[in-house]
Amino acid sequence: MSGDIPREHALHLLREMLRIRLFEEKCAELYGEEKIRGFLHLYIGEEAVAAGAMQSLTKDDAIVATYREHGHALVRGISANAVMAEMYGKVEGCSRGRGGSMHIFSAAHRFYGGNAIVGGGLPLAAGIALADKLRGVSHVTACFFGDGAVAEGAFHETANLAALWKLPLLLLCENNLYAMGTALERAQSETDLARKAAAYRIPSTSVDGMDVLAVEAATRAACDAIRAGAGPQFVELRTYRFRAHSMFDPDRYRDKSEVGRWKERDPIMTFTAFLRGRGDIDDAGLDALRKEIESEIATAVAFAEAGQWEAVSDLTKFVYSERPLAGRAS
Amino acid sequence: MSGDIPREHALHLLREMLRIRLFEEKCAELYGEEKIRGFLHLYIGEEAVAAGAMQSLTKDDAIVATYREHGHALVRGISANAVMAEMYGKVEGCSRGRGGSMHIFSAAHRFYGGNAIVGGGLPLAAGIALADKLRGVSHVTACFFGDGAVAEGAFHETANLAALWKLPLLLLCENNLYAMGTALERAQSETDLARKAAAYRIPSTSVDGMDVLAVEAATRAACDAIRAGAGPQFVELRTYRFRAHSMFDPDRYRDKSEVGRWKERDPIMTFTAFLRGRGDIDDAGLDALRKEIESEIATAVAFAEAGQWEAVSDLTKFVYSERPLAGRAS
Amino acid sequence: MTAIAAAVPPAAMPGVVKTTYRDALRAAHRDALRRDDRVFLMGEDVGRYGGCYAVSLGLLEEFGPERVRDTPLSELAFVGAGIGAAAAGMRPIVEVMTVNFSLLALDQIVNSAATLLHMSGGQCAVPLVIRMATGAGRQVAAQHSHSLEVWYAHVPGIRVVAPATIEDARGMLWTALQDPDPVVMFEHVMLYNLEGEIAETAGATDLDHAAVRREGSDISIVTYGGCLPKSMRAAETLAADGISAEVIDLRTLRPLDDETILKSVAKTHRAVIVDEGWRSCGLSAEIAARIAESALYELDAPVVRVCTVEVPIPYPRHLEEAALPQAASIADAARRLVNHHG
Amino acid sequence: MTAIAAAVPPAAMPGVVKTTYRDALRAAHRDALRRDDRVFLMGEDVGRYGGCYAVSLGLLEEFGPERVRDTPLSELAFVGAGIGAAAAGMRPIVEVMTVNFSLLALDQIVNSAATLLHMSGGQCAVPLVIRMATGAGRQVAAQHSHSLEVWYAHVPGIRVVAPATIEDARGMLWTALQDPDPVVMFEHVMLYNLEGEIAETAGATDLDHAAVRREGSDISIVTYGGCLPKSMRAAETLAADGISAEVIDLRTLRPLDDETILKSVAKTHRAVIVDEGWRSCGLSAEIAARIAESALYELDAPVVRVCTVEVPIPYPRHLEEAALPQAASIADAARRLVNHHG
Ligand SMILES: Cc1ncc(C[n+]2csc(CCOP(=O)(O)OP(=O)(O)O)c2C)c(N)n1
Ligand SMILES: Cc1ncc(C[n+]2csc(CCOP(=O)(O)OP(=O)(O)O)c2C)c(N)n1
Ligand SMILES: [Mg+2]
Ligand SMILES: [Mg+2]
Repeated sequence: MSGDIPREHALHLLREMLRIRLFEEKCAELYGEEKIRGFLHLYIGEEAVAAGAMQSLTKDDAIVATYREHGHALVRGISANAVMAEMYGKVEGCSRGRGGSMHIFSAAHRFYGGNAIVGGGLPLAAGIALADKLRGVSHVTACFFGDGAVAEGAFHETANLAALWKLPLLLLCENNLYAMGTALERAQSETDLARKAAAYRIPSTSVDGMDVLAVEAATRAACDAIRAGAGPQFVELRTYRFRAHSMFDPDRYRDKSEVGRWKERDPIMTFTAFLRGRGDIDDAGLDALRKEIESEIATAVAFAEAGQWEAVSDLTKFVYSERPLAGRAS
Repeated sequence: MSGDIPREHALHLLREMLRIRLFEEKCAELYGEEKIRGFLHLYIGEEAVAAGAMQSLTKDDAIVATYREHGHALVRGISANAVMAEMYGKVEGCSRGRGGSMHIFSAAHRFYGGNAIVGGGLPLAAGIALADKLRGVSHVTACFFGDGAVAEGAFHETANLAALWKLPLLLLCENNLYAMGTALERAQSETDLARKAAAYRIPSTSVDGMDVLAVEAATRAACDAIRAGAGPQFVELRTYRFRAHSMFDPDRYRDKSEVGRWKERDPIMTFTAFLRGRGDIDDAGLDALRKEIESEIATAVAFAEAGQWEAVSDLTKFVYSERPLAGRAS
Repeated sequence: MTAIAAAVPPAAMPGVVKTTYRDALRAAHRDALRRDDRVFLMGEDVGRYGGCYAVSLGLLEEFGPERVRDTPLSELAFVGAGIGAAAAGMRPIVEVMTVNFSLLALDQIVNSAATLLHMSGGQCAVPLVIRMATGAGRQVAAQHSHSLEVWYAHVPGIRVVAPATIEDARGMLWTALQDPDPVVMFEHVMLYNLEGEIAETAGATDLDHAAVRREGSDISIVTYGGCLPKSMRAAETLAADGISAEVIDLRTLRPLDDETILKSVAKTHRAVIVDEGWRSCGLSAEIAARIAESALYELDAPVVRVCTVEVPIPYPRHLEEAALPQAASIADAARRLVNHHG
Repeated sequence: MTAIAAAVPPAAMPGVVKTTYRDALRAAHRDALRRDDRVFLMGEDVGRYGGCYAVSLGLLEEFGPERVRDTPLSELAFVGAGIGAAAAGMRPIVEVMTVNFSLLALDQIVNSAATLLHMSGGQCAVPLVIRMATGAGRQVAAQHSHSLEVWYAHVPGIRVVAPATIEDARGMLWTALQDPDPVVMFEHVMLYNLEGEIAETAGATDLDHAAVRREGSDISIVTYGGCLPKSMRAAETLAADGISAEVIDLRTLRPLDDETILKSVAKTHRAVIVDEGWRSCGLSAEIAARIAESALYELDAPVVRVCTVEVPIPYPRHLEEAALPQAASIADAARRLVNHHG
C-alpha cells in the first residue's frame, strides 16, 4: 500500500468500508428476523472495490450496479436511512420500497439501479454514457458487474458498442471468482478477464480488489483517461465474497480453507493495520469510528422500522408516468 | 498458390466454384422472372470459401450455414435439383419447399440449415458438436457465419462454451467486409476478427478467402486439430461479395471502384489462370466443364419447374412430429 | 397510463400531397429530428444503407452520424443503450429491423424498459420509441414473418402502437416521442408501399383512441396494422352482399380502447376479430375475452377470430397466403356470422 | 401434435411415500438419466451448486459432469446448444433458472426450436425439454417474478406443460422426454416445497389431458401451476358457503385440452379462470375466448378472469400479495359470479 495518502482521505476510505461491513452485517441479522426478505446478496469481503472505485466519480457521473449493490449505494452517498428503508420495503426507501435489496435507485445520485439480470446493466450503462456524450458533457458512467456477467452476450455487445463509439464508460468487473456456485475456471475458457477487453481494443488493467488504495488508483487512472476522451476503460477488480452468494445459498461449492485464506486478506483488516502502522488511527479512534457507524446504522434501522407501507391503492402507480413530458420544441 | 496439388483435385475445386457461380447467376435470372421469391442472398465472389472449406469434411461431419448458403449446399453434395426446387418452393425441394433460399436442409447430408437469424446458427452448431462429443464420435461440426455475426452476443457465448467444453467445432468466419450496408470498421472496434477468438483461447488463423487452395489448407489444418482433440478452431476467410447483400439491396454504401478492385481477384478467374498455367486445363476443357455445369443447372431448373406445389391441406404438417420417438430404454 | 394528446396541427391552408406510408414515416422522423435535439435514431443500417425498408433514406446525410446512428448487429445492446439513453434524458428512436430479431432484445425491453419506472418508485422514466417491422406477405419464411405484437401488448409499462394508415405513419411517431414511457411501434411490412394522399400539414395523431375506419351496422370487424386494408376490402365485398360492416382500427394495442370496441359491438351485436398473429393466445383472444366479459348480452352470436394458421410461415406463396388472414376469409367469416342464428 | 401416451407404470405393489414437489422432480431426473443415455441435464448451477432450487442436488455426484453439466451465464448459447444437441439425436434437459432469464434465449426457442421441423420439411426434429421456474411469491421483485407461460403457449411447434402436483412433478418429465418435439416445462417457485404422498411406483403422467382436481357443479375454476393450490383452497371456502366448485388443472398450456374445459362449463355454466400472468393478453384470455366461441350459449354469466394486476411485481409482501391472485380473491370472484343474474 502506498504511503503518501493523506490521513483524512485514508480515514474516509476506512470509514466507507466499515460502513458497508457493519450495514451488511446488520442486514444479515435483519434477514434472520425476517425484516428483510426476498434475495439478499452481501458484499462482505468486497468493500474495498466500491469504496475505492467510487472516489474518482463526481456527483455528475452516473452509476449502474448489480443486485449486490448496497455498498455502492452507501458510498455513493445515498443515506443509510433510505437504503435500509428500501431493504424493508417501506415507502421511505430510496425506491419507495418497490425494489428492495436488488433495486436501489436514486435519481438525485445518478444511481441507475440495482439490476438483477446478470449483465443487464451493461447496455443500460452504455446508453447513459451515450446520452452524456451526445449532450457534450464529460461525465463518466461507471458500470459494476461480476465475473459471471462477462460470459453473457450483453457484455460482449456492450464492450464492442462502447469501444466503437468511444463512450465514456468505465467497466468495473468485480471478479470474486464465483458466479453463484460456478467457479471462474468452469465458466470462462480465458480466466484472465482483462484480456477480454483487449478483443475490443479497450484498455484494461487488473488490480488487487482487496486493496482499497490500489482500487482507487486504478479506477482514477481509468476515469482520467475517459475524461480525456480515450473512450471506455476496463478495470478488473480481483476480490472475493466472504459470505454465500445469497441468503439462500448453502455455500457447498467451495472449500472452507479457500474462504479462510481470502479472509486473511480482509480489506478492512489489512487497511486498518496499515493505518495503525502509519499512526493514523489507534484503538480509541477505531472504537469511536465504529460507534459512529453503529449509530448511523441504528438510526437507519429505526428509520426503516418507523417507515410506512405503501398503500395498496398505490400498487399501480408508476406503471406509467403521471404526466406527459413536454416536447422540448413543439 | 501452391503448385503441388493433384490435377484431379484442382479441377474438382474449379468445378465446385463454377457450379456455385453459374447456379447463382441462374438464380438471379430466375429472381427477375419471379420464379424465386422472398430474400435471395448471392454468394458470388465468395465461392472459394465454401468450395475450399468443405474439402476436409467427411460425410459424418455436420454443417450449419447462413441464409447465404446455396454454395455450401451444392458443395456439400445436395443435388442442384433439390436446391433449385427449394428455391422455387416446390415439394421436391430439399426442405419440401417450406424454407426457400434461406433454409436449405438435408438430414442425409447433416446439413442443418440455412439460418436467417444472424448468429443464430452458432449455438445450434455448438449443440451438434456437443452431441457428437457426448456420443464419443470424432465428427466435426462446421459453422459458417459472417463478419456481422461476430458482433452478436451469440458469437461470444458460443465461442466461450465451445472453448470451455473443447467442442469439435470449426468456426468459419466469412469476412466479406460488410454486414448488409455496414462496413466492418463501422461495426467492430477490433477489425482483426481472428483476435476475437484469442479472447476465448481458441486457436485462430486468417486466410485469403479468394484463394481456394489457401482456404482448403487452412480449414484442413483446423479440422485436423479438432479431430486430434484440440477443441474448437477459428478460421477467418477474407472474402468479398460481388453482388448486393440481397436482391432488395440497391448497394449504395460502397464504391464501385472497391467492388472493381475485388473483382480483379475473382477466385474463379485467378484459379483458372493458375490451372491454365500448370497446363491442367485449356479452353476446350473449360468449355466442356462449363457446358457440363450448365447442363446440370438446366436440369435443375427443369426439375424445379416440373415440381409440385405442396397441397394447402398439408400446411400444418410438421408443425409437430407425426409419431412419438421411442425412448431408448423404457 | 398518461393520455397523450395529439399536438394541434398548425393552422395552415391544408394542401394535399401524394405520399406513401414509407415516406410519411420518413417525414415523421425528419420532423422529430428537427424539432427536438434530444431525438436521435439508431439501429442496424439506418444510416448508410438508409434503413432496411428505406424508411430513413437520406436522414444520415441531413442529420449526420451522431443523430442517425448505425449500430453493429447487437440487438440486445443497442436496444438496451436506447433505454439507458432515454433514462438519461434523451429521446431515442431505436429501429429493430423486424420483430423476429427483437426477441434478442426482449430481456432489455421487458426486464428494464418496462420495469424501471415502477421499481424505482417513479424515479426512472424511459421515454423511448422502439420501431420494428412486423408481419408476413413477402415470402421470407419462418424466421422473418412473425407477428408478435401480442407479446408486447401483454407487458405493463410499455405502450404498443401500430400505424395502419398513412396519416398514422406520419403522425404517431411524434405523439409517441411525447410519451414519457416506452412506446413500441409496429410497422407492417406490407404497408410500406401503401400510397395515398395526406394533408401537407398533417401532424401528430392521437394514440388513445381506436379509429372507426368505416361505419356499419351489421357486424364489427376489429383489426389493426397489416390486416386493416384486408378488412376494408372485406367490408366492401360484404357491402356488395348487403352486409354493412363497421371496421375498427385499434391503432394502440396496449392499452386497448375498450370503449370504441364495445360501442361498436353494442351497435352491431356481432364481431369478427382479425389479427395476423397466431390464434392461440393472440391479441384477438384478449379482444374476444373483453367482449365476452363486458358485452356478453349484446352478442347475437359468438365472437369469431380470423387469425394466422398456427404454423411457422412457409416460403411458397400459396402456403403463405393460406396461412394468413385474407380479405376473402374475413368476408367469409363475417358472412357466416351474420347468417348465424344462435 | 402427437398424442404422448403415459408409459404404463410397472405393476408392483404400490407402496406410498412422503415426498415434495422438488424431490419428485429430482427423482424424475434421476430416472430419466438412468433410463436413456441420450438424456443429459444442463444449465446454470445445475451441478456443483445442485440447482438454484436444489432440484438437481446430488445428480452431479451420481451421473458426472458430462451428463449434469454446469454452464456459464449465457442463456442464448446453452439453450441453443440444447436445441442443436437435440437435433443431433440427444435428449437434453435444459434448465433456465427462471422464465425471466429465458427472455435472453427466446430467439433460439422461437426462431429455431419451434421452426426447425416445419421449415426443414419434417427433417429436423428437436426432442428437447426446457425447464424453468416461474411465478412470484418470494418477494424477489420485478425482474424475478414474471409468469410468461402465455408467450410460450402462443408459439406453434412447442408444447408447454406446467406440473402443479407432486404426481405431475414426478411424471411429466419422462413423458416430455418421449415427445419428439420441444417441450417447455414451467415449475412454479411456490410449489417446490409442496409436500405430499406419492405411490412409490409413480411413473410418467399424461400430457394430453387437463385434470379435474375437484368435481363440482356450480362453477368451473380453470387454472394451472402455482394457482392450483390457491384455487383448491378457494373451492373449499366456497364449499363451506354451499357453492360446489369444479377445479380444472390445465397441466398442458399448449395445446389446450378444450374438451375438458368445455365439458365442465357445459355442466356448471359459469367459469372463473385463474392465471398468475398479467391479465391483458394472458393465457386466461385464450381460455375465455374459447369458451365464448364454443360454449357461448352454455354460459349463465360472463366468464371472469382472476389474474395478476398489471404491474411489475413489487418487493414488499403486502403489495406482492395484492398483485397476485389469492384464494380469497378467487373465491370472491366465484361467489360474485354465482350470484350474478344476467
Ligand atoms: C441473466 C441471468 N441469469 C441468471 C441469473 C441468476 N444469478 C443471479 S446472480 C448470479 C451469479 C452472477 O455472478 P457474478 O456476475 O460473478 O456476480 P456476483 O454474484 O459474483 O457478484 C446468477 C447466476 C440472473 N440473475 N440473471
Ligand atoms: C439477428 C438479426 N439481425 C439482423 C438481421 C438482418 N440481416 C440479415 S443479413 C445481415 C447482415 C449480416 O452480415 P454478415 O454476418 O457479415 O453476413 P453476410 O450477409 O455479409 O454474408 C443483416 C443485418 C438478421 N437476419 N438477424
Ligand atoms: Mg462473481
Ligand atoms: Mg459480411
